[in-house]
Amino acid sequence: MPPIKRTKFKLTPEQLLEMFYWLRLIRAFDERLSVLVRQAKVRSGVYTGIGQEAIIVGTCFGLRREDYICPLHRDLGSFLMKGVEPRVMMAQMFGKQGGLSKGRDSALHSGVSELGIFGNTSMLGANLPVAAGLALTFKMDRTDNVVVAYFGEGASNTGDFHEALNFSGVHRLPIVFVCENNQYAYSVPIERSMAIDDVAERAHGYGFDGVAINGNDVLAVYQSTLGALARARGGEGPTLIECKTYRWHGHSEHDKAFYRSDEELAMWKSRDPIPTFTTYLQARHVLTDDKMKEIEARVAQTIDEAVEYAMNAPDPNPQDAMTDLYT
Amino acid sequence: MPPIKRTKFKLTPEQLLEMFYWLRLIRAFDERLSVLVRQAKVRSGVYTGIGQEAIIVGTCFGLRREDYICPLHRDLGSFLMKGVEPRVMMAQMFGKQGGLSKGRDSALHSGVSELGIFGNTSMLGANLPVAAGLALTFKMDRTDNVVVAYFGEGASNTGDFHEALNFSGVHRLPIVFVCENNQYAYSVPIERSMAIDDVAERAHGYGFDGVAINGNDVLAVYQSTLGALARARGGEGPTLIECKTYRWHGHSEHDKAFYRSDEELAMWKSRDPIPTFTTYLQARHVLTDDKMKEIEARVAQTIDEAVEYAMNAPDPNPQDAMTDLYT
Amino acid sequence: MSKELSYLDAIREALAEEMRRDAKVFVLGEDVGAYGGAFGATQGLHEEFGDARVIDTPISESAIVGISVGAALRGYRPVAEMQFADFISCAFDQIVNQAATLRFRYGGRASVPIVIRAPSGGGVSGGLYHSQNPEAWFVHRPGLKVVAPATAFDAKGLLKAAIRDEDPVVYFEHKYLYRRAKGPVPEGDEIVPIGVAATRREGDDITLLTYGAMLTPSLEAAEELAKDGVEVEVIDLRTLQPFDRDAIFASVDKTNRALIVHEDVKTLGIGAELSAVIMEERFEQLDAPVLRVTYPDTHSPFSQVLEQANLPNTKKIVDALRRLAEY
Amino acid sequence: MSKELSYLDAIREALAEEMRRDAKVFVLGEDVGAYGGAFGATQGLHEEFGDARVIDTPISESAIVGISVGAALRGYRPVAEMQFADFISCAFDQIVNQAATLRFRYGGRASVPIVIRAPSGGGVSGGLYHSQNPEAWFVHRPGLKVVAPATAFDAKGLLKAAIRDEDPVVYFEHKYLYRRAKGPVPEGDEIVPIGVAATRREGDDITLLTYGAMLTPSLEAAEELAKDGVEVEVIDLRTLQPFDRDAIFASVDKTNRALIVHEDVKTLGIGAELSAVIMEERFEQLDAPVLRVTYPDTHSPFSQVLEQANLPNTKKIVDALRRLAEY
Ligand SMILES: Cc1ncc(C[n+]2csc(CCOP(=O)(O)OP(=O)(O)O)c2C)c(N)n1
Ligand SMILES: Cc1ncc(C[n+]2csc(CCOP(=O)(O)OP(=O)(O)O)c2C)c(N)n1
Ligand SMILES: [Mg+2]
Ligand SMILES: [Mg+2]
Repeated sequence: MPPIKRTKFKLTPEQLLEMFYWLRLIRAFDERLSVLVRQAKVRSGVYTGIGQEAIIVGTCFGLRREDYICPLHRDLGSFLMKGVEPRVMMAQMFGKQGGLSKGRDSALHSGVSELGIFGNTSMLGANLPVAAGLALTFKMDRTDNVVVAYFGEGASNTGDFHEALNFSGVHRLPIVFVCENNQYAYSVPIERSMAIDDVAERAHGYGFDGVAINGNDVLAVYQSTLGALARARGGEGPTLIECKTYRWHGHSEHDKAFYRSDEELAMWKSRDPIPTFTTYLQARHVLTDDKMKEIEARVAQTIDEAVEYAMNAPDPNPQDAMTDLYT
Repeated sequence: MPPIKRTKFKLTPEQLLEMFYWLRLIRAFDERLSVLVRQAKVRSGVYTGIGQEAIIVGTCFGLRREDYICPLHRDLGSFLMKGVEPRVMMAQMFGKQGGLSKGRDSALHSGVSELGIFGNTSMLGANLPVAAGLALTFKMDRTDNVVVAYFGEGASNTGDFHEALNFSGVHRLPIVFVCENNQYAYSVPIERSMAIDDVAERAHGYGFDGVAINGNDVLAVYQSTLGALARARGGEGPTLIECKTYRWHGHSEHDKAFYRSDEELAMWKSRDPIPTFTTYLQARHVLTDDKMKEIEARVAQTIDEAVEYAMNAPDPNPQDAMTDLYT
Repeated sequence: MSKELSYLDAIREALAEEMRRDAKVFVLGEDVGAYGGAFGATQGLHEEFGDARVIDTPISESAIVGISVGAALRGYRPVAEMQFADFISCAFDQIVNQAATLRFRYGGRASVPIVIRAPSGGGVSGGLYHSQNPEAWFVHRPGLKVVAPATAFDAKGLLKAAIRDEDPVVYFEHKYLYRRAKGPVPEGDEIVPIGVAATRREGDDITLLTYGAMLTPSLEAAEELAKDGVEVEVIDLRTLQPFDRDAIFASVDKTNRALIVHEDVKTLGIGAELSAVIMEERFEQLDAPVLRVTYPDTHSPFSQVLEQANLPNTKKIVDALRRLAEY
Repeated sequence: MSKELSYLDAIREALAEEMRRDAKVFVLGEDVGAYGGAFGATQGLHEEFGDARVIDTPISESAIVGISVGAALRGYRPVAEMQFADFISCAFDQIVNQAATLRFRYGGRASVPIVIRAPSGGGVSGGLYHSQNPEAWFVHRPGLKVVAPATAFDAKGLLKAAIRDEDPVVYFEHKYLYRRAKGPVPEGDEIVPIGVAATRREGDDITLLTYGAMLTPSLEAAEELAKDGVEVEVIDLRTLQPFDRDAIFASVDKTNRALIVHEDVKTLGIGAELSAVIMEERFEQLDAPVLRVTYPDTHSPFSQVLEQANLPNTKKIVDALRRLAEY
């Protein structure tokens, strides 16, 4: 099998700009959510992925509509890239009727089967066996569709992680396992939750490749994902891609994150995926100032409209409290 | 850390003969159980370890009374080596009052804390987190005692295996994880339950060493165990020793094991740990014909007495059906 | 037209027929493949349907259920086997959180048509980890359906209904009945609807509510009372969630007396809910307290002296019925 | 002498005092270390007792409980924290099979003095995975004790009792009460015995049985009825397993009417058992059916419109009490 990290790839200027748009939109969406929490307009626990956007954009960009994603609690951006309207995601976060769950949930626990999005429970790691089941059916159907399953480094310590990756290895399922290693599980730094440097190491215990990459480099993430997708589509089974990254905000918006140093945060903020990519796009003259303005405007407008919609969306109807339990 | 497999060791003739005695006793105990099941005198599911005795003898021989073992369902022999009287184990298998569980159980689900024996539930892998907890207290107490935790290759696919080994790695706990890889989990061959050659590989995902050895060679097992024990006692944390072996009988005595070939069974029977060790002892003139007769007689007598005792032991008292639930 | 089958063969036939009828139905679990399952419930399926639809899994109960959920989301109808109902505790989170809540959290846009087969119950010298009756845990959890057939006819008809149901169904098959319960089974496509009880014996004096292996002793006890001229109406619940309120109330309205018999422990066994509901809805009609004959609040011991002392039996049921008759 | 504390501070104080009193007491769980726990229940403990006795674990609920069992077998008294009671499903097997059966299967030769703290309950916009009330599952399982304090006083006294108890105790602390429930707490060593209910309000007309966060609305409802001259006796169960039968019967003998109020769902919530037991033991004394006010049989939605529609409240309790009064 060809090495993952050196996969050949080519992106048109349009594609590069689209990637940039997604980075910006996802960042802006989370930043707005953060504000809305401080304004007590969003009342649920919000887990932003600010600082980790390159992972979502790099892994989702090469996906088909038929491919399935199994996101974790920070991956709101993957819902957007897979086709959920921003306004619907915003209504979901507000717990409004117009959200994916009709107000039953205000987080990412609700999926959209037609778009290939699985909404997990809160239980970390629990999305991974489900991902294996989805991939198993792609194999049964003899399609070359792929499942991309996300998890944090902390979730890689759950029993479900182990059982799911082992099964996926045995059946050489078409899955790309994406570890978002942001160095912490809530307050617990990785050194207190595992005795290894790279979560990627664990893949070898399941009979497939694991690679550790810079998760803040959207092109590197895209490149390795392309390689892993090709393997999966080609029937060569799963790959684990560990993306080293960092979450800028607290675990949730209510967490002050005193457990980490300003130096550490500063170091990681200097690795912000967006400026790096911007520099590249400008060097290639793909991102002109006009284009930049245009994209920023589009992003701002999209978010404003989404918030507008969500704020004015109706609350669920109390009569619905008891519906949708059984078919 | 010095390599595990080449650990220096020395055994006196007396020790070597004692090892031989244990191999024979454990084999004879299981063989008698097998007969008792066919005679419908033992009514419970019996899981013999016939063919795997070298693992138990090699791993238990170097243990202290204070060390703890967490056996699996085939490891009756480890109870004997850790100090439970054969007659008590036999009464246990008969479900008699005189057994470890007063008839509540007829298998190895009952332990003896004073002897450092943990009795697990039936749930595979569930003994491993408990082993980690025991080892944690050895560390807290600043003793240099060690926990030896056993599991089958099949059980290494459970979530509990993963969570337990990960925690043990993080805290560098004094544990030796012994995988009895007998090629099958009930009817399922290893190739259908994991995509790797060596379970030992998994240790690297937890930050400690894993080695795969010939589990039918009692001296090799003893040698590697000595090395792992030294590491654990020295505060250098866990080691996983994978012992390649084979179970001669079915999964339980009720299993005809049609799922494997006569050739395969013949190949593994030719690797019987006892003749190999006998040859060595005879070559070293440690095991004379007289000694052999003497040991065989001792073994036969011990088993006969145990069966005698168990058959005549009283059944539990129906009044006790409701006791021992709460303190 | 119908033929005689054992309860176990009825299960096997239901699986085979459903797999022939619907290519989306597949089975997975430990040793369910060529081996045909620990109890033989899947015998012949691997031969007929092959590896892709009869899947031997690693020892990973949690993953087995999670994989089933994933497959169900893509239109498949997985039938997962727990080797023993006792091990369902290892899959608990995937059942009560993943499967039971999915439709709700998706706002009704998806459902989870999975069946979890769980061989349950005692009276077979199984000891504490091979005799459990875990049904109440699942009856307590909204979003799940729970069935527990007592006859070969229902074993087949209910399994077909469960497989065709759009919601997750936990199907408890009683080990004691596998070979002991024989009887006519529906040929071909006849199903037994979920949620409908069966009156096994008519009577005007006392209503007896039971299910599973307790049906036979209940019927025997009813015959005993008939000798004293007391006619007991024996209702086999068949479905525990949702249970058949109409059938229960109709009978109690006639008899004004009710006894509940189950093998599960007393405290918060399903009898508690039945008793509470009858009290709430039919207080006026009751001429005597609703009584329960159940397993006492302890674990299932191996020793037959102890287990038989604990199990409900004809005599215990007769005594309770007499108490009600004389009340 | 006593002082005012919040429910949360009372828990923290109980932990600190017990850890000072007994060097064998230690706490483990996710983020319980320097961070002080997701809700702050372990704040200050890491500072005072250090890494060895305040252990941040990986995200491994099953291992957290298994490790606790192992430590308890060596004379330690672990207090394990589930970050939310909802995640206790991930540790289910280790609780209901490992911990709950150990004493039984050991023939009474060992017990498992562990405490599992589980922040439970709704009314805090937690949605379906941060609002659960899982107590009934554990009340149903023999070998476990279950407590659920409603006041700061009991939060402290019951936690101390649980830590000193020889058997496994699941301690449900209601999130809604953490900061809202304030009151005097016992200084120093006073404990609240497990198994003893508290009469919060005396009355001769109706018995109201409740616990946890439902105590306050129950007392408010009782005051409402007092205006109509109906005196409701409000009993706070405090311990759910074993529940205080004497207190319940004594009150019912006086009032001849009973209402059960709990936040858990109705079907097989603890109210079912209480109702059934009152029927069995006090049928003659009942002038009206025992009624239940509970959460309906569905999940807990995020939207406050929906959650508030489902939660029991003063009005719903008043209505039920009136029904009983007028019966
Ligand atoms: C089984 C389970 N245990 C605990 C939690 C509580 N919890 C939510 S997020 C989190 C930390 C997750 O860390 P990681 O997996 O690294 O993802 P990250 O939040 O860092 O992106 C914890 C402990 C949970 N949701 N599920
Ligand atoms: C959690 C769990 N699932 C299933 C079983 C049923 N079971 C008992 S032994 C066994 C096979 C175990 O294989 P392995 O771990 O390799 O040990 P071996 O029997 O080969 O020594 C199975 C599936 C169990 N005891 N526990
Ligand atoms: Mg993380
Ligand atoms: Mg094996």
